[in-house]
Amino acid sequence: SGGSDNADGGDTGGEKSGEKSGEAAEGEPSGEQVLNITDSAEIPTMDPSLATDAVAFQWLGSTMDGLYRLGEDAELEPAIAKEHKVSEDALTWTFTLREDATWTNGDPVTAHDFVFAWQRAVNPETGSEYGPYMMNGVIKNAEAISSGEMPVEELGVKAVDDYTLEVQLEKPIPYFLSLTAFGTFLPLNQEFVEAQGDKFGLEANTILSNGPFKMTEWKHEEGWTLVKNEDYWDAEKVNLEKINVSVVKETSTRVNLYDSGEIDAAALSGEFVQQKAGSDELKVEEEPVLFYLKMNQQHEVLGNVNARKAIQMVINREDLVNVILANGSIPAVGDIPQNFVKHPETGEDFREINGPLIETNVEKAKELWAKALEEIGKDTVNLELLGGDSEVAKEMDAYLKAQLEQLEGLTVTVKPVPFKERLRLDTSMEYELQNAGWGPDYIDPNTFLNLWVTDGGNNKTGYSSEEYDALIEKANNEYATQPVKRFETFLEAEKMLIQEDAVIAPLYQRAVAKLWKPYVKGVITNPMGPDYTYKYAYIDKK
Amino acid sequence: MEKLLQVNNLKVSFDTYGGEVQAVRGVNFEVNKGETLAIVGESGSGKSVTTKALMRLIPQPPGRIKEGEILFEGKDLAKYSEKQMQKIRGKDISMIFQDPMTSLNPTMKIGNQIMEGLVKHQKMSKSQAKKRAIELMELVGLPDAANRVNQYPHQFSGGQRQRVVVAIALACNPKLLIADEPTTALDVTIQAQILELMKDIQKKTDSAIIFITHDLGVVANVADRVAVMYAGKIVEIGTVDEIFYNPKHPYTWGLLGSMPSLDSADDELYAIPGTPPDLLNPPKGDAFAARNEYAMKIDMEQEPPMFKVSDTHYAATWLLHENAPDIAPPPAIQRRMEKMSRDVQYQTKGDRP
Amino acid sequence: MSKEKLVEIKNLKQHFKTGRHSVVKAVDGLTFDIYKGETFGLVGESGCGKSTTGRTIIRLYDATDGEVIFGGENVHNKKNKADLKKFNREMQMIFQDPYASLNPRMKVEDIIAEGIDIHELVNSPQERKKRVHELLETVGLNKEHANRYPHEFSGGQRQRIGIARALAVKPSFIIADEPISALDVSIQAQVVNLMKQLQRENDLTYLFIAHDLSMVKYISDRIGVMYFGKLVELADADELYKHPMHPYTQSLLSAIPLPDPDYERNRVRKGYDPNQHDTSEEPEFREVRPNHWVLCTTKEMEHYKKEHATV
Amino acid sequence: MARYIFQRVLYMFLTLVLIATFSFFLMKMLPGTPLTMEDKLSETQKEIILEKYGLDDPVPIQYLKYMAGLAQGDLGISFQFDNREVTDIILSRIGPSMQLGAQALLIGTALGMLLGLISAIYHNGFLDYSSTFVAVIGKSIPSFIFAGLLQYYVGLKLGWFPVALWGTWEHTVLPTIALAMFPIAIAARFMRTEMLEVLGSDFIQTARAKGVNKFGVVFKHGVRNALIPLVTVMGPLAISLMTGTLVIEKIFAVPGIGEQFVISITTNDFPIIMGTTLFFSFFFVFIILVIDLLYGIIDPRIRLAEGEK
Amino acid sequence: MDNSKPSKDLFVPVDLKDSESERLTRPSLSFWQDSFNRLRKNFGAMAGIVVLLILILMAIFGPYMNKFDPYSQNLDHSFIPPKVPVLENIGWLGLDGVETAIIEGETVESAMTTVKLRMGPENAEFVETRVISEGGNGEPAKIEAKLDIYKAKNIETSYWFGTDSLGRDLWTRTWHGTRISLYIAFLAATIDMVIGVIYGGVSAYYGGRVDNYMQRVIEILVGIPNLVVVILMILIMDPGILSITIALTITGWISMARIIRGQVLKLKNQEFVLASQTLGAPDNRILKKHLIPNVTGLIVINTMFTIPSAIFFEAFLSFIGLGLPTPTASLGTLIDDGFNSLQTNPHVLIYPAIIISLIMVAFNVVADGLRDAFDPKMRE
Ligand SMILES: Nc1ncnc2c1ncn2[C@@H]1O[C@H](COP(=O)(O)OP(=O)(O)OP(=O)(O)O)[C@@H](O)[C@H]1O
Ligand SMILES: Nc1ncnc2c1ncn2[C@@H]1O[C@H](COP(=O)(O)OP(=O)(O)OP(=O)(O)O)[C@@H](O)[C@H]1O
Ligand SMILES: [Mg+2]
Ligand SMILES: [Mg+2]
Repeated sequence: SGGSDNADGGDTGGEKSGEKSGEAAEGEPSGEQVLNITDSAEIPTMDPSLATDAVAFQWLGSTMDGLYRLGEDAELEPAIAKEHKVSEDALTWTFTLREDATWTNGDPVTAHDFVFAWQRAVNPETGSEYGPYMMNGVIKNAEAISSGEMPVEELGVKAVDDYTLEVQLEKPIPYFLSLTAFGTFLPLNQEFVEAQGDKFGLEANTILSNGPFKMTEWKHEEGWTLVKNEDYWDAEKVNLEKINVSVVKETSTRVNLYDSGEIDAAALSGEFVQQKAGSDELKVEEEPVLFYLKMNQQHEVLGNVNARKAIQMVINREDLVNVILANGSIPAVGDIPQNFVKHPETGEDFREINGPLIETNVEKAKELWAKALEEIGKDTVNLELLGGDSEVAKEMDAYLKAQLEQLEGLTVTVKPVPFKERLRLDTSMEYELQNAGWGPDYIDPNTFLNLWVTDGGNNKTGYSSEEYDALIEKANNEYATQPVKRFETFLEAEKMLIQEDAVIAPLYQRAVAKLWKPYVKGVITNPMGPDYTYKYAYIDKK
Repeated sequence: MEKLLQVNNLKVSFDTYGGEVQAVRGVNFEVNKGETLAIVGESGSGKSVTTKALMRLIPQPPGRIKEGEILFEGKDLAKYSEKQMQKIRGKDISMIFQDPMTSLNPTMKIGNQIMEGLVKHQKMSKSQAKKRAIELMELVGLPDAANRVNQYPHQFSGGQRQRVVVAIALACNPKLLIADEPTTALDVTIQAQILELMKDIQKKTDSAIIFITHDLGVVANVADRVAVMYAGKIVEIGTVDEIFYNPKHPYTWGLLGSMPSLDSADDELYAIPGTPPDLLNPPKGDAFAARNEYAMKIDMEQEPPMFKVSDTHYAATWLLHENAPDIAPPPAIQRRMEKMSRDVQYQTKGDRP
Repeated sequence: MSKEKLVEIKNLKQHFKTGRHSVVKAVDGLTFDIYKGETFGLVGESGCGKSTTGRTIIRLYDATDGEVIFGGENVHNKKNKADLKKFNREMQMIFQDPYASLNPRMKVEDIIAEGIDIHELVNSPQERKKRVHELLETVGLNKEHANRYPHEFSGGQRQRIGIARALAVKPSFIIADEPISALDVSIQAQVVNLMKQLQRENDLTYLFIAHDLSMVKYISDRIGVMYFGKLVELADADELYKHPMHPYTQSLLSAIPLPDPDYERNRVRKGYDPNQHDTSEEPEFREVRPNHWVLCTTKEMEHYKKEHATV
Repeated sequence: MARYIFQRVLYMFLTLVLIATFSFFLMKMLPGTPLTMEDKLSETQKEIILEKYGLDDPVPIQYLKYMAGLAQGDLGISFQFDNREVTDIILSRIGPSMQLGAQALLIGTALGMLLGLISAIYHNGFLDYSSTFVAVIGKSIPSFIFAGLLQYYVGLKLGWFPVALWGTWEHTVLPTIALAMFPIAIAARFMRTEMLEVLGSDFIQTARAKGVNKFGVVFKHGVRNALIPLVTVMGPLAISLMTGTLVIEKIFAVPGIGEQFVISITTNDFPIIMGTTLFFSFFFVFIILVIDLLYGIIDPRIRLAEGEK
Repeated sequence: MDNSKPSKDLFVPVDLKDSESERLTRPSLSFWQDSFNRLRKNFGAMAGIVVLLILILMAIFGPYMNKFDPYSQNLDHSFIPPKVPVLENIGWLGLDGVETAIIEGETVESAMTTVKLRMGPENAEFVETRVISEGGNGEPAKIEAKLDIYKAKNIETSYWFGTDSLGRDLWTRTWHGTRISLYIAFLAATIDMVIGVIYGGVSAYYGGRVDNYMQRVIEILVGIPNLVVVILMILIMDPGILSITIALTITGWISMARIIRGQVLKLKNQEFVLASQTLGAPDNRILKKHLIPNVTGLIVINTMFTIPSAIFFEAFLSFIGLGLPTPTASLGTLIDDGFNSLQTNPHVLIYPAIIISLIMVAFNVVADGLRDAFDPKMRE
């Protein structure tokens, strides 16, 4: 999920399972095909253009099909698109759509639905935040349209006929296909959407589905019910008859519900992982979501690279993941999570190749810090750390404070702020230190590394390096069609970012520990977009 | 005369933080059918406690009846269970309290409050009881009774409320009516009305009344016999004329002497000095001794027994002992005694000069 | 008795606003004089405005209308502090409730010395103490009591403390608002005797408010009878008892029980019906017999005169 | 009477207007906008979004518009739930909170009164001490601790009632109990002191002198009079239950308004914060009014005193 | 009747001194002494006072009673159960530093593996196990496992209340938190008291129009649910002890003001105040000598009730995430921390919960006791 700054615990990011479809092969659907699960928050909206958070994308993903969808092992599998062709210059993508897909109101799903949806997403009047964010610089003219300088019709997307969709890109985008599986790129039935007006996507009856499930009941804040969409083009592969979702926010409540058999899955916090250790129902799934300390370089001390390096080095990440998180999260030692992208040829993991870019060394950290203070000419420093608001945030903040304060002369004040307020402080760079996170919007190193280019929308550290900018630029333009070179450039960029310039202090790569009833099978976990794919899930209650 | 109630050696105590308060310390008296016995005495002398004990309404704890018999028509109420007492209360003995403002339930209709006893004791139906309630209200002189049964206490004036209280007490034609300062909270004119009302009704129903007050004027008005209480004991008891015109106990002298009479001369009132004793540890000897200007050595050491003055008149003071020196009562009392002998001589009635 | 007027009350009115539109006319046009050295008794049923009259005279309330002239000066015009202070020393009050009238948190010494402190009548703490001890003795208490708190005293003793407090500033006029009605019978005489004795010794003037008519008669030189905020009759004490004219007064007198069984056996109570009055004209306060004033119409006056011509 | 009610209602509205004003300007003092990703949006987009939320006007105009909307029951639209009307959100969330609050209030006061009665009747006896103890405990232990214990032991270990979630009446049992501890304590305390006072009063003596038995004395004469002061605290109690549900709602996963309120606070959803504040206030002044009227029903003295005006 | 004839020489008059009859026998007691005497006889209240004193002393000295400080972390020692020397020998207290768990498994062996995983493989040699049930017949096997963490981790010192997730000593943190909570509560109560007394006093004493307007203001303030106001105030102020305190007092003073007003209204028509007025006492004297001393009892009682509710409110705010910023410890934040591990590590929650409950109970009974002690109806 893009920009998941808040993805701090197993919470806001929805729930993840360690269930791999590998196990799916073992069983057979048997018994009542009903899945009872929880989510951690109410769905803000089911309008794909307006959706911004993980909960919304999760349930959009379950009820709708885009051009492609994420399958096992994050492989893209055809959905509404049967196949696609890419032009020589990699700028024109032509999708051939299947003809048997329909909306739940009986209308066929056509290329026009995509044109309408994408135009709607960048249309400034829609007020979409993700539309322009995902499409600007990707789809031709998106930027100009979203700033109102060009009519929406100019968007580089066109229905050649009912079942042929042609997309013009701004520049070659190697990962474009993975974008088409993202929620913002889902199709919309124009007639239906316009008929609902303001109410579109707000109630179960103001939603139109074309995916494996459809929402039949939506009790706000309490929960919702999805049932199998019998008209789905791939309906025979869908086993679950019903998914009942309840909103539960307390972990202990969730665990109690799970233990009492009322729900089939429960995400755990560290304390419960400990309690459930040894249970074969406990699954740990690592996610490509990275957490790090963001340091504002406009701050006199944090502008000093030695100071930043000291901060990188002083934190003990092992303790952090083992004791505080204790849910299978792993220490982060770079900007790219492990098991996220692989070398296009050797298939070696990005993380593996670059290895740990930082180490924990308190002595050295202290030296660097002393040096930094000397350079700046200060004895004591007070830094403000924006606190998080998740379940473990308090402990995490307390821990970071204690760790950082090992540096002589440093005092850290924790300032707890609501999530939205933190976003604002981030945007306006009115922070000194903050514990931030990032999850991929698409499967490509660019989604992480692109953040730190000069004036990047989510940079907000004040980091600006011509060299670094040049590397990213090169990877995305010059090497756009040369995967290996591109990959190597990214490797180089990460080293520069973390090792040389110490822009951020990576903390950990998140994992989610979750209890799954043994009879639930075939749930797929995704690294981006919707957290889970329930399309192939089934209940095996032999 | 037929004896209705006889109280023998009644003792009541309260257990408090400070210790045992001996509120009533051995009281003996009797009440005959149809007569009115007034009990006078200053605040805290045990008047209310005595009468509450008769009804067995002493809050328990902290209070308890320590000793004594309460023979009502020959049966000892002191030994009755709470259940048995509930049958007596309101039916054979009923009670009127001092303050008409607080002795009615503010949230219950007047009619219901009168009916309650009727339904309970006379086994009347609701409608019968209501009819009777209206009659009773008319009996005590409340106009427009049929409408007013449905009103609440606050819609009545003080005097009217006290009439309602009387009506409640009279509902079941009790044999004994105990009135604990029933007019103290009222204006003189209204007080006079209520007193008249009570006398009237007594004439009609022939019930006995124990009337508690500290107003000697009221006593003179209502009583046939008078008992004077001091510090938890009856110190003098006799007919109303005996007490008013031939008092023997110095405390009674004090009481009478401290009231100016309308025709008395302008001289100083007779005041009892000091304050009543603390019943937590009552003094040795005569409890009144410390305030008694005629006190003798023996008063400090020994409690005086009841000395008989006449068949109906007794007083507990050593002054009546044969060895006691002759003592002249205060002038105000002497005047009263003179008047008595004058009256006896002339047997005159009617207007006095 | 000298006939020097100490207090003149002229058409005194005290109306309380109790709601937006409702007004209680607690005192509604009182006119009477109090002579130096006398005791003026004020009687009437509960709520007729006796206390209000007393409190208005001593300026606890600002009068709605009318004047109170004390020693030749209008009390209610006094504005400056010094004048007020002087006035406060001249006129004092004794209250009804011996429990509510003493501050439970102050020692007796400080209660009695309050006036002394306010008016700075002594120069040293020793002198203050001495004065307090004197006052305690005057009211029949002793100096050990000075260090005690009010709740340790009986009702009669408290009332005497209240009197000592009033005496501390050596007033010439004392308003006693039902000073004995909350006391036990045996104690009442103590207080009344004390008041009489003090009057003799200090040449005091009293306004004695009560509803116990026998006591009022005993202590008062002249008596005013109040009914619903108005004075209905005013006369010398003996005269009033011998010749009550206003039907309300007659009713009141006939209702007082006396500690005399003989008398009580023969007592006839008179009722009072406010509607029995002649309504042909506004009643006025008229002198029916010398120094005997009654609220009546001319017609009624004739009638009263006739009835009480003898004696 | 009508006049009195009219006056009270007038006050009620005045209060609400002041609260609305107060909270409106308070909200304006808080940092934050409805935009999640401000800098990723173009100017045009920002404008359009701000316009949607009516944030493009100067503050005084915004205020007037808000008040005008308020008069028509329109509380604006939520920041976090795009396009959803605050009024709808509040109305859809209010049900569970109301139900829990009302149940806890009713059960709590009923039980508390019973405890208080027992205390008063067996004054200074074992039962008195025990029920006083229960009351003190109920008042002293935070409801969220109760909630956690109830959920774990009664819900999970004993399995008597559902652990959490919302739906059937069984789901309301545990949260209601957790929530009812406080009213139980308050009602028991009030009932005890008032009942003791009433039992010591003269009219109870009168009743006993009539031969009324203990039961009749307590229930026919005592309770109603002892109830009057209890009614006074019912108002604040009701509202504290309504707002107090928020922790309980979180623990038992109840879709109530309290929960929503807290979320709105942590997400800077001003329209909902405002709306909920106003709603709570409205509810509060309304309850106070109802309580005052209830007074009259219980206590005839008050009924008439006002009727005569 | 008495038959023994009293001797003749007793019948001689005695001379009673007048003063004799006015003698007061009981020792002189001021209102406060008197109240205190009554309070002393109230067992509950005295127990409450003792508990409070102990808690306050502990809040002051508790954090210094061992070598830990409330903030220092030791992740190695995370979630160590409590252990108290001496008391560790009393089994049911659970203060022996031993972690006990009952583990189920299909067979005894599988349960044993679970035990190992649960207790941590590295601690295996320190785990004592006892088979409760062998299982079979559809019944799971049950094993009771005991791990002496102190031995396993070779911890020399004892953590009396155990440690939290960051290995901070809970004894120190709990007493430190008690200190902060009490501080907030006392501060809030004091501010409430000052504002409430002044507002209520002025409103009642000046009466009339002033009173009318001041009461309207209160009426409106009362219409605002205080939770809402407190939360709004917290939102606009930076979180911290002072802002929480201020937020608590924003509406907290109202009840005090109302009570004081009622009392002063009653008092100012009391005859002793009138008496003072007739003596010419100026306003400030009446306030100082008559009104204030007579409302102090009420102020004390009301303050005693304010304190626990302030503590409670702080806990509540912490619980909904609006409390003090990390890592400050207050009872509220400690309970909030502990709540998450209620089922896994109950010791984190139990001690602060017990202490907050003790404080609440103690203040409530003491306040009740004071009310009885000050109540004039209870006198004599
Ligand atoms: N419930 C009680 N607890 C303790 N002492 C009590 C109780 N009731 C009465 N007493 C004590 O018993 C004594 C007698 O009281 P009682 O009420 O009989 O006096 P009384 O003569 O009726 O006075 P009054 O004229 O004031 O009504 C008093 O000293 C009083 O303090
Ligand atoms: N401050 C006040 N505000 C409104 N009404 C008042 C006030 N003070 C007295 N009243 C009313 O004025 C009337 C006269 O009261 P006042 O106290 O003077 O009567 P009283 O003759 O002294 O009665 P009592 O014998 O009961 O003392 C009563 O109806 C009373 O309710
Ligand atoms: Mg009595
Ligand atoms: Mg009066």
